[in-house]
Amino acid sequence: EDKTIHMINCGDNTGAGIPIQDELIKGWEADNPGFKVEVEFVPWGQCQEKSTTLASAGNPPAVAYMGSRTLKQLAANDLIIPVDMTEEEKATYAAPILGTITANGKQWGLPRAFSTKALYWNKDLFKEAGLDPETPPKTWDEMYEAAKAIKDKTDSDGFGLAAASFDNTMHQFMNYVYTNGGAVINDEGEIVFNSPNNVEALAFYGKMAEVSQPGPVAYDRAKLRPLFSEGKIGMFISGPWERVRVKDVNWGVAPIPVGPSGGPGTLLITDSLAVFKGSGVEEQALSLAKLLTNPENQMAFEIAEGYTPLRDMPEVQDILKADPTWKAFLDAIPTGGPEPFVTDYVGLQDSINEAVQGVVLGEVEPDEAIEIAAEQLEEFK
Amino acid sequence: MAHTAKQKDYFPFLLLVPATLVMVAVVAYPLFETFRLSFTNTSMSPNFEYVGLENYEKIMSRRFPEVIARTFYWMGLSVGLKMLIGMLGAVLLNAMVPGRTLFRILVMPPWVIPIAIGVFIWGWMYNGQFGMISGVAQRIGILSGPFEFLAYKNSAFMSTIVTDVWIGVPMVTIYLLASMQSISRDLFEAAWVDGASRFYRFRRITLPLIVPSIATMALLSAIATFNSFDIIWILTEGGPRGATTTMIIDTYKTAISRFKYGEGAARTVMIVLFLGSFMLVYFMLLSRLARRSPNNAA
Amino acid sequence: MGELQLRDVRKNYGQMEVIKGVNLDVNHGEFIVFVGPSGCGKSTLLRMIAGLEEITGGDITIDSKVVNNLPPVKRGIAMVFQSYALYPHMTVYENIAFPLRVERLANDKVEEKVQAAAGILQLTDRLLHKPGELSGGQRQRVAIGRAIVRAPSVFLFDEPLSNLDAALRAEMRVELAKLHNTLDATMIYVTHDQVEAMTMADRIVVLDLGVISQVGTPLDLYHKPRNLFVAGFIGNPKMNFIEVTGKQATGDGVIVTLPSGQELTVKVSAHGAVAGKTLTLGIRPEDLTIERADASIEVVPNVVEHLGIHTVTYSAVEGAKSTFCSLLPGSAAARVGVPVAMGLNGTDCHLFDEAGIAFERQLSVEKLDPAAMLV
Amino acid sequence: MGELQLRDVRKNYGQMEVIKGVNLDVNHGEFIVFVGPSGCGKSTLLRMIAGLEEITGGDITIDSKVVNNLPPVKRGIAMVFQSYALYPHMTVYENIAFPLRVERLANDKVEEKVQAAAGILQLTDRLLHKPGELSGGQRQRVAIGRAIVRAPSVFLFDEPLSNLDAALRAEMRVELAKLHNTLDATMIYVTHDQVEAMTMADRIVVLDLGVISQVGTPLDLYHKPRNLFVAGFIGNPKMNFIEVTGKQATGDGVIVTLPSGQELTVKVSAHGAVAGKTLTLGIRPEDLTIERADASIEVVPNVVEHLGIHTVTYSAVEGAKSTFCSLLPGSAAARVGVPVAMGLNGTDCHLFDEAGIAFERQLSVEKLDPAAMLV
Amino acid sequence: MLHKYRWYEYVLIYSGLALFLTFVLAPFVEAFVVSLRPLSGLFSIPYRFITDEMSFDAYFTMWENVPLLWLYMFNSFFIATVVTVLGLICIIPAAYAFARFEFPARNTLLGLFIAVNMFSGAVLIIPLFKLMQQYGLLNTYFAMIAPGTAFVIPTGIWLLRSYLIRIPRELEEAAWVDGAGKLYTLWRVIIPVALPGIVVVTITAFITAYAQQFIFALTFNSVNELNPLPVGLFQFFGRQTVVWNELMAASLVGILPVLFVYVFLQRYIVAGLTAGAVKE
Ligand SMILES: Nc1ncnc2c1ncn2[C@@H]1O[C@H](COP(=O)(O)OP(=O)(O)OP(=O)(O)O)[C@@H](O)[C@H]1O
Ligand SMILES: Nc1ncnc2c1ncn2[C@@H]1O[C@H](COP(=O)(O)OP(=O)(O)OP(=O)(O)O)[C@@H](O)[C@H]1O
Ligand SMILES: [Mg+2]
Ligand SMILES: [Mg+2]
Repeated sequence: EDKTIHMINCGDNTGAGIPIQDELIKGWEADNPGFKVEVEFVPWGQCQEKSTTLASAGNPPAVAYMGSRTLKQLAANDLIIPVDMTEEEKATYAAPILGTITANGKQWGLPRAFSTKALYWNKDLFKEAGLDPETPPKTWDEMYEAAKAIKDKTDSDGFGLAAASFDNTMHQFMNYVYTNGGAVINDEGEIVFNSPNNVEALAFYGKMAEVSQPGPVAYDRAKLRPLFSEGKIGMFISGPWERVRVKDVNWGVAPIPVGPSGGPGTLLITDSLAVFKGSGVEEQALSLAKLLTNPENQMAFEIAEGYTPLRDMPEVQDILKADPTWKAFLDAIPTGGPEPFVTDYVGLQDSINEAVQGVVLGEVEPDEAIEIAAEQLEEFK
Repeated sequence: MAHTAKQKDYFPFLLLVPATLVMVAVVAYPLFETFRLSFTNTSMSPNFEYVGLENYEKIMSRRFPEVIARTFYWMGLSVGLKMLIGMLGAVLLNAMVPGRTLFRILVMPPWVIPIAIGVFIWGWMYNGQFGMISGVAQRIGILSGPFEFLAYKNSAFMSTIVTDVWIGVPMVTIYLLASMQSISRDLFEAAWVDGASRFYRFRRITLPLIVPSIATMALLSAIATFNSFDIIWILTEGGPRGATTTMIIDTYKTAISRFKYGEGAARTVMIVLFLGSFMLVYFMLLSRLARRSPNNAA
Repeated sequence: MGELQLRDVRKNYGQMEVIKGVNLDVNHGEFIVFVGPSGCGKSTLLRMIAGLEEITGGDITIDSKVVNNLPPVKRGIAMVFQSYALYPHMTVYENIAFPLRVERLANDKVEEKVQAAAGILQLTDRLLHKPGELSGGQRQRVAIGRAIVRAPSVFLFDEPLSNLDAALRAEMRVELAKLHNTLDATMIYVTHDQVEAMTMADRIVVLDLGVISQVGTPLDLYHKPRNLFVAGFIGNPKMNFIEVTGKQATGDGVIVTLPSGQELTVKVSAHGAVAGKTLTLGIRPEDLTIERADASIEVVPNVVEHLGIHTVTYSAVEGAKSTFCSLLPGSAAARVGVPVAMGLNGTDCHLFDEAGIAFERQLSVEKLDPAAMLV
Repeated sequence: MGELQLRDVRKNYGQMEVIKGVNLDVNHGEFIVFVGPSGCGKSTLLRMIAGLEEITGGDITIDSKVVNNLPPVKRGIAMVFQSYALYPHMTVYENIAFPLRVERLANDKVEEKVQAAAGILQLTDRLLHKPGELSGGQRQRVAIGRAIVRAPSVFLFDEPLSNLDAALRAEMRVELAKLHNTLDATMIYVTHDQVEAMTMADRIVVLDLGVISQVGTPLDLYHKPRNLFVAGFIGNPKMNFIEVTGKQATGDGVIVTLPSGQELTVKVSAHGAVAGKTLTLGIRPEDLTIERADASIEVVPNVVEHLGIHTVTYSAVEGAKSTFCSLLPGSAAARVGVPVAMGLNGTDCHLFDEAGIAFERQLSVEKLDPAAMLV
Repeated sequence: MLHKYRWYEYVLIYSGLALFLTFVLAPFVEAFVVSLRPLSGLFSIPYRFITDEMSFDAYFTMWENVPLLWLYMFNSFFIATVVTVLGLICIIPAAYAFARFEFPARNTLLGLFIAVNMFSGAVLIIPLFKLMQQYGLLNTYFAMIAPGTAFVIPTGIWLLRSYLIRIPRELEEAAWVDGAGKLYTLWRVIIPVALPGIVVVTITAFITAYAQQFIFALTFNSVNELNPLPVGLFQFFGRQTVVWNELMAASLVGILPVLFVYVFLQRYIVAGLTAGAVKE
């Protein structure tokens, strides 16, 4: 009887990268007789919770696709094993990317997917509002002015702002934190959220609400795209995937505008394959995960899926040549900051979302909101 | 009952065996486990320690009282609306007008549709830009621009309630309708002979006679509403800023989203206590009511 | 006040005609009873008068006003339902007060009228109870109370006693009769119990399949039923029917041949040829006698009931349409299986033609109005 | 076969004693009727015999076997319930066959027995119908059929006719009596209708508040009620009771003074001093006459019922304990408000002492067993 | 006559009904309209009922996009059916016991059963999960069926009990006198007589089981082939873009069978609830 390696994949099996992955798995099985890989696809909404629940009930999957932000929490609870990268392997990743999987000096996952953010703008609306359609805003103030112009002069709103109670709100806000020289947690693991930079960022976030679509609190990323596609908002910040989905609009994409107290930045998110402890096939799972994510295989997978390339390899130039809109995203990689690495990610997210919503709804002052959130975050570091 | 043979006394218990087995396995035992968990710091990892009342202290120090108050407010409003709309619906469906059979069938879909699916649809409808409600309201001039129902504390609070009401109303309607139909027609004829108007008949006969049914239904839907999870979770995840965080949502967030099983269990225990005392109070009120008016409805 | 006319009143339920043209005049203060077998349309007719059912054809006139299209409350009627239709959640007081509340009468007036009605019905000490706490007879009185307070000109009752047990029924019958005397109102009363009809009615209306079979005073119907249906329906135990052959109509009566071959002169006036015709002879069980009489029928009882007050026998008899019943006064000497000769007199007999129509009986006036003797 | 003894049988519900020590011997083939007012314990006693209620004290013996702790099926009894308790989802055939199915009797045996029972009860052409499609009387017969197939030695009936209307009730009464003759089984029958009791019983057991008030043949109870309770309960209309004063006991009877001052010799044997005592005179409405008699009471009827067969008057009379009722044969000359002198004869009257116990009446034997005259 | 309405009463009733039914049915209309639009036309602004290019395409493409849709529907039906059957096996005897027998702690027990209604699946999911796992029941139909059953039992008992109370006791006594055992009586007499009540309980249990199988399936099952409809439909969300039109189409198709069941049996529901309603 073959031993089963239970692998949880988020999403569905229709992606163009899946056949590639299947091939690799088949190959791996051939090399490792006595083991059989069983891939389960779980919809995004429950995917990570499911793996975690299985693990905490003592029945972990062998390897699962997890947001890298959860790795520290999983590690702290002794649910996953470190992936023990060699220096050589580490060197293939850009530093910010490596940062997303490193805690207590160890790496806890193998990056599988990755994104940076950039600003999309609607050239037609810019024109209609009397702005130069080819010049995207470079700073927050410019962005605000452009949005205001669109809001005032066209039927549309200037900006797409997300503030719903979903993870995307915090993600959006982190872009402002990172372009204003802020941080949530420092390298020593201390909460440094309560800083003037962050207060400034949050205040600006709230200010953007004035020129954004009505009711930002009802919006997450997924709902903004239709608005942008319909020409109802002039700009929004999102990842590279929008490039292929935004339709019927004359758009451009540029780096995220920079805040008054900082420089270029972006939130850098990775998802990783994590190897769970206690499945009985940890070793094989790790070997499989490494196989899937080695530079060559990973690149093939990314090209098929249309993901942002993790590693700077020759193919990247081809990609960029074929589609220059990648530029803003790829350029942002070195400036990227990770998702805050904490032991209670959802707690963190709730606290920050609440601060953002409070300011967007005009219920609390930014400094107060930041202070409260910072206090709550102490519990999660 | 008076079946003489004494040795048969165990029989009723025998009858209860299957149901009890299921309940013990699926409810009682897990509930007991929950109780045990509530004194531990169980989290993601399978290892845990007993921490005494720490979890309960944590609950109290947080915003829990606010959540409790909100829960009951949410529940009260939702149940109230369900009863009101259900009653209205029942009255209308009780009218002997052509097409009533069809109408009676048409009330049911929200009940038979899987809750999650219904909520997805509502989520779509609440969208300010392309949802039906804001769209129609703009069309007929109630709203001047798109309105995001889930974006503001009050409107999100009300929106979750409306969806909950939508899901709960068919059952209430049909139940009250059934209860109205069980009132003897004679009573209405007698009142009519005495010159009572339709409204008067409703107020003086129908209403008092279905009070017991209303009470029963109110309790049932209060419990269902209290436990209403999917609706809020799918629509708002308890936001904005906690405006729709009820005890269940709070518990789920703690236990399932944040993997703090111990704390979540403590919250569950609190829920059980609250619901338990709520039901107790309710039943006491009800039996007092019943004692005041022995109702020997035909 | 309290006059009622039905003119060719009809009622269809869909295709089915359940009331087939009824004509009736009711005078003020009369106590009219509708009787008939189940399903004959009694309730329907009453409900049409009340205004609870629509009229398919004809006219209903109350106090010279056609009320066909008036709602019940405008007809000046009050109705007591078979189920009483008391409001279970209201006290007796509120039940009785209900029609007054509907009218928005001032509280003190209500109090006054309710107390008056409760007084008449001896419910004064029950006013604060709920109907569920009352006995059947008390409930019935509450229902009547609710009718009384409106001071209607016509009371309608639909089998108001059928839910009561025999003893209480007898008692309530008497009370209703008294009430009728007290109130001086017209009453229309539906029942399928012919004893109730006989004891309470000024006039009985016998309904059969939606048509009036006969209208008359109780003794009219008892002594001069117009047809076999009425003859069989009125009277308990039922009249015995025997097939006989007509022989000859004389001035004295009609001579018939009994199955046994005996001849009997029945004191009726024939309304057609009788000779050789198959007629039906009717004789009430209580008119049979064990003394010598004009003719006799030999019976062998298969059941004998000694009730003390009288003795009832049941036998199978040649030519009889069903079990042949006799009712003898006191404790008569009858035993199962022992033959008895039952005597019958020509004056007591009824005779019906082949269509079931009665020949007119020759009767003394006292039989029909015994009280006349007292004058 | 079919003998039954009750020995000091008792039943408590919690604190409440509802059967207070009943002793009764029933012989094979007897038709025993339990009567009594509502709540007196008739059903309870019957259900104790059936084995549906536990016995608190005493012994029940059926065919010389103490059955106190046997389940119903082992007692050799069968029961017919007031509501018939037919299984609505089964055909008549299956309803009747039910006890046999329980016994797992072979199909052909079942067929045979069911057909036999159906034959007796004339249900053969109804076997494939459901109870819902039957008339009241037919349902009743099905219920009996279900009892018959088990060939019990004792049949128990709990008010089996109370759901039927008057006409059907009379008919079924006769049929039950015939059945009793056919089956040769012991029957115990509960009713609160004294007419049923009188007509069907070999012996009647009158129950009052959980004790036996009197046991005897119907005419025994009618003519010689042992106490006021039985006197009032047996007979319809009820016996009239009038307060009289005892004057003197003679060999001929007891002389009493009526409220009007008239004296009357009641033909009873006194069992104690009577002079000056307040006694109760009982006279049945049917024993009153408008002819000359030993004494008379003047009444002013306030209700007169002409039933054809007889005339009933109700009046308020001095000294009478409730409405004074008279029943005159045929169409008597009585009218509301017109005084009549009602004659009463000493031989017809009953007399009760202060405790309500009857003085023994002096009666001819024919009164108690009219059939004896035939021998 | 009692129910003869004047014209303005008709207007009032029908407009009330229109309003009421609008509230009840609007989401379905919306879902239908959405299902007819091409994905690109979904987010049309301003809001319009009728848009260009409406078609039933989504009803065909959804089978390709979620190829197991049939299976999900079957699973939903299957799970709901088994839940109902198991539920009835528990409900009928228990309701009978509560309706007919006196035994110690009867009311307390009944109260406890009813009280179970209070605990939604959400609060018990962790310990349940551990339990299932312990007995190797995860990823089986049973894992979804067992909790489903538990949550239809209380309401079922409550409904059926009030129906059984109204069945005349003499029916059982007659069977008892004829020598029938209690189980025989239950099986041959009570159940057939209570059939209308049982039908109601069956329908309500089925619908409940059908409508509320989301959370258990989500947590206790990870075998796609066993998933019930709501979880299956969730896969429309799993995509990069939510395929709203197909989701709505699939939702509508998915509820059709239950709706049919309901339409044909609704008069039993109303009648059955009446039986249970008054005496409570
Ligand atoms: N709403 C109705 N629709 C159709 N037919 C009806 C309706 N109401 C009564 N009927 C029919 O009309 C006929 C007369 O019914 P009605 O109730 O008047 O009889 P009834 O004489 O009062 O009988 P009972 O003594 O049983 O009360 C019956 O055949 C009955 O079936
Ligand atoms: N299960 C019980 N618990 C307590 N008391 C009871 C019970 N059953 C009967 N009783 C009481 O026992 C007494 C006798 O009841 P039973 O039913 O035998 O009367 P009954 O003579 O048959 O009356 P009816 O003619 O009304 O049927 C009544 O007072 C009744 O209230
Ligand atoms: Mg009628
Ligand atoms: Mg009884």
